[in-house]
Amino acid sequence: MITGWFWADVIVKVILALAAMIGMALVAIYAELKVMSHMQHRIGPYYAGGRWGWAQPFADALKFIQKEDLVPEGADSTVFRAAPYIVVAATFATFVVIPFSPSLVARDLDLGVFYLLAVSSLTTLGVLMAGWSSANKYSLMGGLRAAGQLIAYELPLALAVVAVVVQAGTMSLVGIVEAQAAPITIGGLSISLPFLLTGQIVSFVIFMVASVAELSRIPFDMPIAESELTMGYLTEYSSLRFTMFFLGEYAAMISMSAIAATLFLGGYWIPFVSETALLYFGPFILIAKISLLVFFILWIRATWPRLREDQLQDMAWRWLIPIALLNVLVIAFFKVVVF
Amino acid sequence: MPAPLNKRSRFAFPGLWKGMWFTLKYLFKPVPTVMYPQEQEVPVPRARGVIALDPEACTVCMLCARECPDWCIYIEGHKEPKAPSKPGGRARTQNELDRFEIDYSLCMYCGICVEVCPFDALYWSPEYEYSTHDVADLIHGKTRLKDWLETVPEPPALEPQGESS
Amino acid sequence: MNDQPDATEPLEEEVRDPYLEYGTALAERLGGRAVVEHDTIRIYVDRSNWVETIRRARDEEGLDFFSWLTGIDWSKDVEVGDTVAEPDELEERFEVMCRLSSVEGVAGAHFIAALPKDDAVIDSITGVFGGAEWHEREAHDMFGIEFTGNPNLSPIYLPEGFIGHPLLKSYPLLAREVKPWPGTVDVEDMPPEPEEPAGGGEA
Amino acid sequence: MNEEYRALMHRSEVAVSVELQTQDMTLNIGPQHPSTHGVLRLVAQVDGERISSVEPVIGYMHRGYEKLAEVRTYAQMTALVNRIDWVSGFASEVPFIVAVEKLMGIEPPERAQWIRLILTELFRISSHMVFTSSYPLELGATTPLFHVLRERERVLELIEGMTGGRFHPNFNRVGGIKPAAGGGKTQKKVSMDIPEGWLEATRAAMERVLLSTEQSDTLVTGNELFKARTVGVGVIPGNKAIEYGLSGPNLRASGVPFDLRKHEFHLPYDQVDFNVISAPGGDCYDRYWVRLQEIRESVKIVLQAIDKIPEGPLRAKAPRVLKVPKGQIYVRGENPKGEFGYYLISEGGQKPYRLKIRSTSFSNLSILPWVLKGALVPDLVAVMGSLDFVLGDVDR
Repeated sequence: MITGWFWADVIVKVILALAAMIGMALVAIYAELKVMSHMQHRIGPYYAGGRWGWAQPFADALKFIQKEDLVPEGADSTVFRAAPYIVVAATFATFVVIPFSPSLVARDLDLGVFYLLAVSSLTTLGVLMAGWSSANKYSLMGGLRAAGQLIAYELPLALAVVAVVVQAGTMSLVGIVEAQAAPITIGGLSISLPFLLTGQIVSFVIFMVASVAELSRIPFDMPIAESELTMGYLTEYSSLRFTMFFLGEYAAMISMSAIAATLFLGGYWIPFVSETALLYFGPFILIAKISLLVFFILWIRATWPRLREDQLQDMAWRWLIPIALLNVLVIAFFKVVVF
Repeated sequence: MPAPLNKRSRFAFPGLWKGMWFTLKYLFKPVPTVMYPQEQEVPVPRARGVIALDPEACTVCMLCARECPDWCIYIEGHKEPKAPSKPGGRARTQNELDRFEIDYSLCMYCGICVEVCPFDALYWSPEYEYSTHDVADLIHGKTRLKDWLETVPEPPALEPQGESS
Repeated sequence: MNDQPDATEPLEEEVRDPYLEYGTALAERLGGRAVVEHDTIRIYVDRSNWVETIRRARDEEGLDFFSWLTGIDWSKDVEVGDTVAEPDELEERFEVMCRLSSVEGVAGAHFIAALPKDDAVIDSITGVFGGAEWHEREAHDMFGIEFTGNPNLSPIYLPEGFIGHPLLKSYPLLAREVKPWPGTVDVEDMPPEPEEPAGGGEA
Repeated sequence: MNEEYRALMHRSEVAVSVELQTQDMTLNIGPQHPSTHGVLRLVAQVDGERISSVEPVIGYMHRGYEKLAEVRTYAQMTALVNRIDWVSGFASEVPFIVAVEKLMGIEPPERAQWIRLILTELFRISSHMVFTSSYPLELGATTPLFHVLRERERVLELIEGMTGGRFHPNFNRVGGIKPAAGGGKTQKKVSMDIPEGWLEATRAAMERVLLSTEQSDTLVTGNELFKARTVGVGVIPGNKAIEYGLSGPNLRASGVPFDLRKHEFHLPYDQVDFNVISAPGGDCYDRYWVRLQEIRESVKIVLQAIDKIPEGPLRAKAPRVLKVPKGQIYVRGENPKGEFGYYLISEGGQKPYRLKIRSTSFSNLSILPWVLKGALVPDLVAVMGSLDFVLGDVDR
């Protein structure tokens, strides 16, 4: 069934998704600069682009790109060069299944959630590759920390998603959104609510904690940990490759927030808006929800210090995983027995 | 005594949320930043910004150059005959200042030269905008040092109970 | 410790110097010679007793706070620095000086061992105070004094391959040699001394 | 079977029989590293994240103060000594000046002593605020830095308004504080007395400083993550601290309430009321907490001193050219970082014969190899930051 139209379709979708990803990442970078600086009682970017320094992320990217692209002498050149592509590609791939409106989704896979979990973990592979191939001890330690974090947090993340899947009864992301839009009847009152309000609050908290850990942002930014490992796995990167990591990091933040918004906040759907309106306003609704979650992540970064790697492991294995397991049990119990 | 632990709170981790509330409040507060090139803070009158020279007052006594810990003041002068103060009096000589240079790349702004000058030829000015791209331009000569003289402020008024009262 | 000097107590009418009393008593107990001036107690000990004195000062006298250790170069051969007032009275020697004090009051003393210049070796006190290691390394750097028993007597301040011991009086200070003093130009005499502040004049 | 091989076999057997052992990795931290506060290098042997030994390499900033002192007059040295520990310059000026004064038998007038006291405390506040702002940064919290430094700026403005310098006041003179510039006949008498409005401004600034300590409490002290990173980390027991010559807040955080301000009275500390802050734990949290409380105590001292400052002259009579009689003296003072002292040997000239500088951070840092044995790499940063050293003070 592969025709010319198929490829045209793919190319258009790829370009659109890429543009959306890069655009949103740039906005996230700008938001971080501004939000953090105002929380720190300073102005932040001011001059670039004229008003409010809106062009600062572009200026930063341009500056990074014109630096010399260095590969350390002892580095495994191939792996070193490939690592940022893997990070960006993996992040990009998550955008494929995120529904922006009932119809605006690159590919509505039946196993969308499964695909998301699998693909988003690939980022850490890129990070590990970067850390190992840099021939730098800081990078190596950063890479290893990232790997340790992945192993510790993939499990609670998956378990939190499992709870949602159990409640929704589908693994398709569009299906999950529709399940949230479907009205539920409580005591003769028929309302539709996002999963966050219908029993998934624990899953949501676990998901957010785990995704912040997977994004290696404060308080779980040990793989980068500037004051300990200078820049962790990013230490040896420069120029375009650094920019890719940088963009990838923020794009991952967007995609994680998009997943969380879809799974717990109802995605492109909000109550009291008709199906047809959602076709047009769906993307904006989703972006608003993403912004909310991204803001929360930035806010945390502007406030909290960093944990230690062993404390993070401790938290994951001793608290989050048991709680997540229990949560799945409870949800399944309600799903099977009560409703 | 160690700091008291947080009192019991309705939330878990009250310290974390308190911090979040703090940063959220500051997100909406006006920012006190002084936007430097457009706005400038006025330095205090006593600020040690740059040293100004009054060449008329200088008698080439070399005291400042000798006392400078960094040896960053270079002075050259010559003696010049001067008319006697009253007719028939003794012919006198006067020291003329040829060269007075302060190397600000060496200067550590201790102010000893200003302090030891017995003829009030040196002053502190709070001006600070004289950075350059070339280290050689940091050697300020006689004319440049004289230009700073205009920027020397009046000394601040003093608290009443002190020495001056 | 009742025999600590009490600085808060106002001195009585007859001049009673608590530091002098404390210092002489301390020197007597530890077997040294005390010199006290300006509230600074110096106790000269023989270098064979060095470690023992320090240990006893810590254990018996309560001087358990290791403040610092350094060397002094007493030298007639002065390349750098001010000339000595009476150079003939000076005896060529190194001194190793260690300050111990107490964390309960003002008690404190400087223990000094003299070393001949051609045999600048002394036992290390790292066994008594672990913190002395760095200070001994510094003194080794700066004066070339050997501390037998210091576990790691490598240069601490100086770069690898540095020749010489900078704090020796015979070590010239290059920064002051390569550049002529800008104050040497021949000019008029100093102006007459103003009335205030009174005191000595320019030499 | 040769000896080498046998030894190798034996080693491997031991390794297997005990536990799976890995080879230690040498990790060079510094000289240029975000958390070394300057040019300090730590050669760490690490087994994964666990540090088996640390060897600090210092001396990158060695400026040879003790040598410089031998070629400089006492007046010139005053300009230099405040650069040893540059965040608390005034506090390191005072003991030097007092040493010279005592050797020359000069007693500074009271008003000068009180001004010295106020400025010392302002510098203590400033120095501790540098710590309370930058220490959370080591642990990844960026925001406290800005909020604390914003208020510290007010303290620096006060210092500048009084002395003319923000960091290097060079405000002490033998016999008192800085006189009028010059001494010429023509000169309008400009005194360096307290400028008008300065005392009121100080009161206002102290309010802000207190507010800032409360903000620190909100953002840092009570933060559970901060506690998780610092409580029980880098414990230095009191006897070890004494053995290594730790002083100041580091010593007091180890449960030894020793403060030179309560013992050495070359400044009128006996006439003000303040508490010696100490904490029993000896861990990073206590070291942080002690400094934060000391800011509050210093504010108390400054406010009292402003009320008590007497009238009178600023300078005792002192010769213009300082010739210090022969003698030896040790004067120490409570620098914000601990015991800061000068052993001054004069052989009767215009320059010191020998000036031994007891710099605080040098001793404070020397405990690092001991305390970091067996710590984790993130703890290294936490412990190093909590010792609050300045590299200029370490290397002199």
